[in-house]
Amino acid sequence: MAKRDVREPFIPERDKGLTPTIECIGLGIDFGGLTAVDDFNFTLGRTEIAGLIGPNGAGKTTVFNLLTKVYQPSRGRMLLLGKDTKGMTTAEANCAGIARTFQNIRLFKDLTVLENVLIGLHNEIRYTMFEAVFRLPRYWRAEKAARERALELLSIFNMQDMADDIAGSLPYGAQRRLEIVRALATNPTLLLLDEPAAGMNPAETAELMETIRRIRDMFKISILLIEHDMNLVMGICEGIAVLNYGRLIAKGTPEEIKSDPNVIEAYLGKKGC
Amino acid sequence: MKKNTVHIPMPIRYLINAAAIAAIYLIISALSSAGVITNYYTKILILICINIILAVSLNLVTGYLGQLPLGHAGFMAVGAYASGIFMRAVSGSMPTGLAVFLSLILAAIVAGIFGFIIGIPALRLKGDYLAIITLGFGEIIRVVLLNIDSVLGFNFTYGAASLKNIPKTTTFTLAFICVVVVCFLIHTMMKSRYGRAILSIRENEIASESCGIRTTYFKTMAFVVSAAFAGVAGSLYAGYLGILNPANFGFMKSIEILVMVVLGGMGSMIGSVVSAAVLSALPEVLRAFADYRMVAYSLLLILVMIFKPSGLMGTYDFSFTNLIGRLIGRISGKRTARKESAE
Amino acid sequence: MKRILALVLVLVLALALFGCGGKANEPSKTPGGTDQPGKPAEGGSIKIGLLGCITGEYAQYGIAVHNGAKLYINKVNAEGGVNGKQIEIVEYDDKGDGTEAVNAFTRMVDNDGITALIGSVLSGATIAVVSEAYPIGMPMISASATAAGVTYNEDTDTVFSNVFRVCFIDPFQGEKMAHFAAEVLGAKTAAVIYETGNDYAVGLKDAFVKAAQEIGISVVADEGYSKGDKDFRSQLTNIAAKNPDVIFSPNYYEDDGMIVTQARQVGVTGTFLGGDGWAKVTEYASAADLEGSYYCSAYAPGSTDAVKQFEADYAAAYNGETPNMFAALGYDAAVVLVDALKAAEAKGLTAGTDEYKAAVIEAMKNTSAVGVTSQYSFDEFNNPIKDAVIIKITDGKEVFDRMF
Amino acid sequence: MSVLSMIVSQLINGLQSGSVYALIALGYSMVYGIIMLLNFAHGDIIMVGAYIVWVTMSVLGLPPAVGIIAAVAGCTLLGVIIEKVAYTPLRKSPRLSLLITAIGVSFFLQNIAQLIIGAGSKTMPAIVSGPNLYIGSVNLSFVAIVTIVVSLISMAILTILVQKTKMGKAMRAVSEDMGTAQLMGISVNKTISFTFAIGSALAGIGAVLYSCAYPQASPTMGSMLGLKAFVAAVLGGIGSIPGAMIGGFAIGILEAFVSAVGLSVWKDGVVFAILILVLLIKPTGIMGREIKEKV
Repeated sequence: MAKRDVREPFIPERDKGLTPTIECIGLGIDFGGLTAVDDFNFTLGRTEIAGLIGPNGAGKTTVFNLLTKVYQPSRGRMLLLGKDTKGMTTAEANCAGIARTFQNIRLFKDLTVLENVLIGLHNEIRYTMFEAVFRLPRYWRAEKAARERALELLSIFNMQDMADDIAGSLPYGAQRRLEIVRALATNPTLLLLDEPAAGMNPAETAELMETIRRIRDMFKISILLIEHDMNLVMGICEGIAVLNYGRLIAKGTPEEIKSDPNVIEAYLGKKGC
Repeated sequence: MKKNTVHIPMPIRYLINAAAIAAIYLIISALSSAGVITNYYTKILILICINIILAVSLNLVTGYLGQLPLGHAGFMAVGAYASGIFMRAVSGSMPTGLAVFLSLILAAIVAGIFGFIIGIPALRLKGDYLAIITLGFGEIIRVVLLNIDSVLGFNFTYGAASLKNIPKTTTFTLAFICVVVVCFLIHTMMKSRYGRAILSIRENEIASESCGIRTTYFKTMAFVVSAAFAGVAGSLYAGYLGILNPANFGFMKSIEILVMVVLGGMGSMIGSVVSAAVLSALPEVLRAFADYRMVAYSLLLILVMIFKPSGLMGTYDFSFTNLIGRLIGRISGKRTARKESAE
Repeated sequence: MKRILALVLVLVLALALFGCGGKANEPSKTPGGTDQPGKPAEGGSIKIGLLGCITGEYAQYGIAVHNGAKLYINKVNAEGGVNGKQIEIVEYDDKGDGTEAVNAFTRMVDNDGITALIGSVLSGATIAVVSEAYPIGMPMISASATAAGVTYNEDTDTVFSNVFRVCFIDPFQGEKMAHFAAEVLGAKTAAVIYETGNDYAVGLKDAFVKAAQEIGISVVADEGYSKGDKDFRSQLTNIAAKNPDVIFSPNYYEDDGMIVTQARQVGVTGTFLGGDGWAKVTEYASAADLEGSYYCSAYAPGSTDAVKQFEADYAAAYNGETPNMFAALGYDAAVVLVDALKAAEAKGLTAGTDEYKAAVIEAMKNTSAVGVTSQYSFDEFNNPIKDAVIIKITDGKEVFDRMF
Repeated sequence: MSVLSMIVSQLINGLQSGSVYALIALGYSMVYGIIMLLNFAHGDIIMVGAYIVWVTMSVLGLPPAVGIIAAVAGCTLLGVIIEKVAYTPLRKSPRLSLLITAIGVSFFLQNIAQLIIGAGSKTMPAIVSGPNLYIGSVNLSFVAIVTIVVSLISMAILTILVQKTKMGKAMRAVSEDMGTAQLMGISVNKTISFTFAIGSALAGIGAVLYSCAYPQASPTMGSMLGLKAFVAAVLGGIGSIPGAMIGGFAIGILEAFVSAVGLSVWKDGVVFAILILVLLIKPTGIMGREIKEKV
């Protein structure tokens, strides 16, 4: 198969000149001889909302797992704010600024909503083990501040009243929103959302779009999302990357993607077949 | 219910809890000096305290961290031997109080070091493998204690002949203080970012990792703390019995501790405390039950898992002050209700 | 709220059980006991404790010891007791565990008010009890605790003056068998195979090796194994390669049976020697494999009239069972103790008092009581001075060979 | 005896105990492969099998053939009953619950046996007997030959069963993906029960062979045996049939040589050390495949 050309990286006008949040150069991974993602070249602007789309099994979630260091790439490099991320663990990647949600929700189900967010704030809370077990003043101050911060974050989605509910008992949509809040609590520079609108009705989806935009504006971060709902993708994404068979086949503005023959072929099959 | 709860501010909570603990202690010591609690019952109470520490410390790893180590008795053994050898060496040359204090610290440190050495490889594995590997380590500890003397060429643990003549320094007061301290430390740790990190690993390790929590670090930490407290229990045990034999710290002992934790409810400290107390007192009370004890334990394990996997208490943690707050809330609630109806 | 209710319920239940447990589960007492613990009985009875592992892994030893002891005490009671007083037995199980033994002993002292103790059965549990009994001067006699540390604290070089035993100590048997091998069998080379985690086996083996070297037997193979092992072929193959005259296997009979069977399979031809743990070994290996083996014991079934009488009494009391060495030693422990009680009674002391206990200890120290296996007197370590019985296995039977 | 014949003798000692380990390891491996459960009670099934041999032959005085059939049938039945009573209700529960239940079952079997039959070990008459063979100065015991041959035949039959029959295909399908297998019309319950039955039947054969070599039954005999067999299964690669065989023989031979060089006391320690090393260096064992959690 001949190597495809990928167009010049697309970045919104306002982000040009700034170090991109993410720069992937020839990223690829094999699972026991099977190539899941190959030659993945991708750039994400500092305040860009971008979409990662593609047919089922195209390797979208694998890309997320590569970005969050759940998998270590077999080849290629990934730069986060210009720095190589080689050898980082998932936790280190998070500390460096990558936060994510999961396709199959992974909340801390038996804990309360507030505790879920407090765990997200883990690295923001500063006191030593000694101060914690003997309950010294710094413990009380930090815990109080963290609690306030958590409630503030929850209020983005209007969830502050649910703070003491058990996370597993929330309705599906609320669980997805909580996952986003928890990810935001880790103070990221890049937020990865894996099918945030899955299972939501059109009204909820519209609200979610609004919130995603608001989050970007509030926190000045870049957001990359995997989504099958084309209305959402076309509605909020400034740049869209299309993945097929583990390879990037297009990246551009929604308009460009809509008219890209490769994309149409990937989604609808070859014409004339 | 929630509405009726009166929130009691923190300093008062501490005072109430401290008063409650002091009251329990004073009642027991008063009964014992009045001769109602005989020497025999005091011995049982010490044993209960030791088992509570073991159960609460295992609960840290099993209940809170969600792993299943099967070598807890091994850490107890390490602590017991460290403390026993130390006490034998310093007896007479150091004030007893200081020696006992140092022996407890030493037992915790040595057991903690073993927990670290074992935790590093064991915690890279999950579930069944972790269970098996800790079981293996527990057995290795026992075999080493048994045979180390022949390797060293001098008497260190006295192997099968038992480490004898350890000063009997464990009193009820000491054991009770240790229980209170261990429970307090575990409680406060669990209510901090460290505790939340441990819980998040139990709930979902991958999500925990993605929240920036270094899971390996926190797993090892929980494991080390758990081992150290088991070492404290071992130290108390050494000072209680005065003689140590590696056979006392076999697989069976580990399972006994596990039964206490499972029955009480994995993840509930009060559950561990209550079931450790009940299960330690029961065989003494029902001596006729002795034959059936292990059969009953094993059946309990199976039945609890099938019918009530959360154990007696689930993950519920009892708060004395919340209870008081609720009671006050109820009473005042009733009053206002009465007032309203009067009006 | 439900949970709190459950919690309270459990606590109440536990306390209730704990509280009434003392009454609901009183130990078996022979004639009607007194209800006031700690106080000596008025004229009626003398309370003694009987402690041992009657359940658990080593139950067969404990049950035999207890049966033997009870046989004699019941006999004494039937004949009118000591000084007209019945002996009341307070019997507890320690499962062979030191913790349980200490708890049971403390309960005997505090709640039941015993005057003397027969027990415990295993060395480890007995040593744990000694550490409680020595400070309060409780007379104690064990039927089967063979470890040297039971009566002697090697750290402080003191003898526990209140503790006696009627069995051999471990080193004694090892020495005896080494001398037997040299003097009777004319052995020049020997091998040993023993359970390393067992203080009994290690004690016998150490003494055997030491004595063997002193008298000129060369020990050509020294093989250990762990508790629970069933496969000894590798060690025995090593022994077979050295072809020793005798093989000393100082373990418990189950392992010894397996060792002898496998030894013959891998081609070991020497004579097997063992300690008193060998009793009943004939049930665990074939007659052909065991033929010509020797072991030492404290008890020779059917050897004297006294033994025959004991066997008949025992069979009558316990459904026709044949007593073993442990039953005989249990009986003897009771004999020595009751003899000492008689001496204390003769002084007109009150059972349960410290003077009474001291008198019992004094009487045991100078005893000359005649038990079923031997007449007793104690050396400076409170160990019995008596000869060993050598048992030879012929045609699958354990036969009295000689006193040695 | 020369060094060479000594080594050969020890090798045969190792092969003999190794073949019993291998048979038991197969049971662990199959059950683990299908429901990801470390069946702690597997070792204790062997204990029950040994007691069945003891009851039929020593107590009832029946011929060895009856003892063998009764032991294999009894173990098979017991395995299926354990699965139905203790494990089936927990199939949807967390792994930790299942594991604790398995420990409970193991302890229940041990303690109930101790309660009914007593803690002391029971001896049984020889099941097979024959003359020792000599090859040069190497002594081959009849029992050793029988043990090795019977276990090899059992493993060959098992391989055919899993590779060639419909039920074997179903087993492999269920272990691959339980949900999909169910959608394909495979009865998952039946297949799991069948796996337990086969595994337990192998344990029954193992029990008979064990009783031939070591004619004693005791309540706790199964626990160490089971653990070592599990180590063998992990060493060979859990879920793999040839792996379990290789692992079993490897552990047996290793133990024989550790004992032969005078380290018999550390034998168990060495076995567990091997386990730890394998798990850390190559957690999939010699023949196993990697299974990754889907994120």
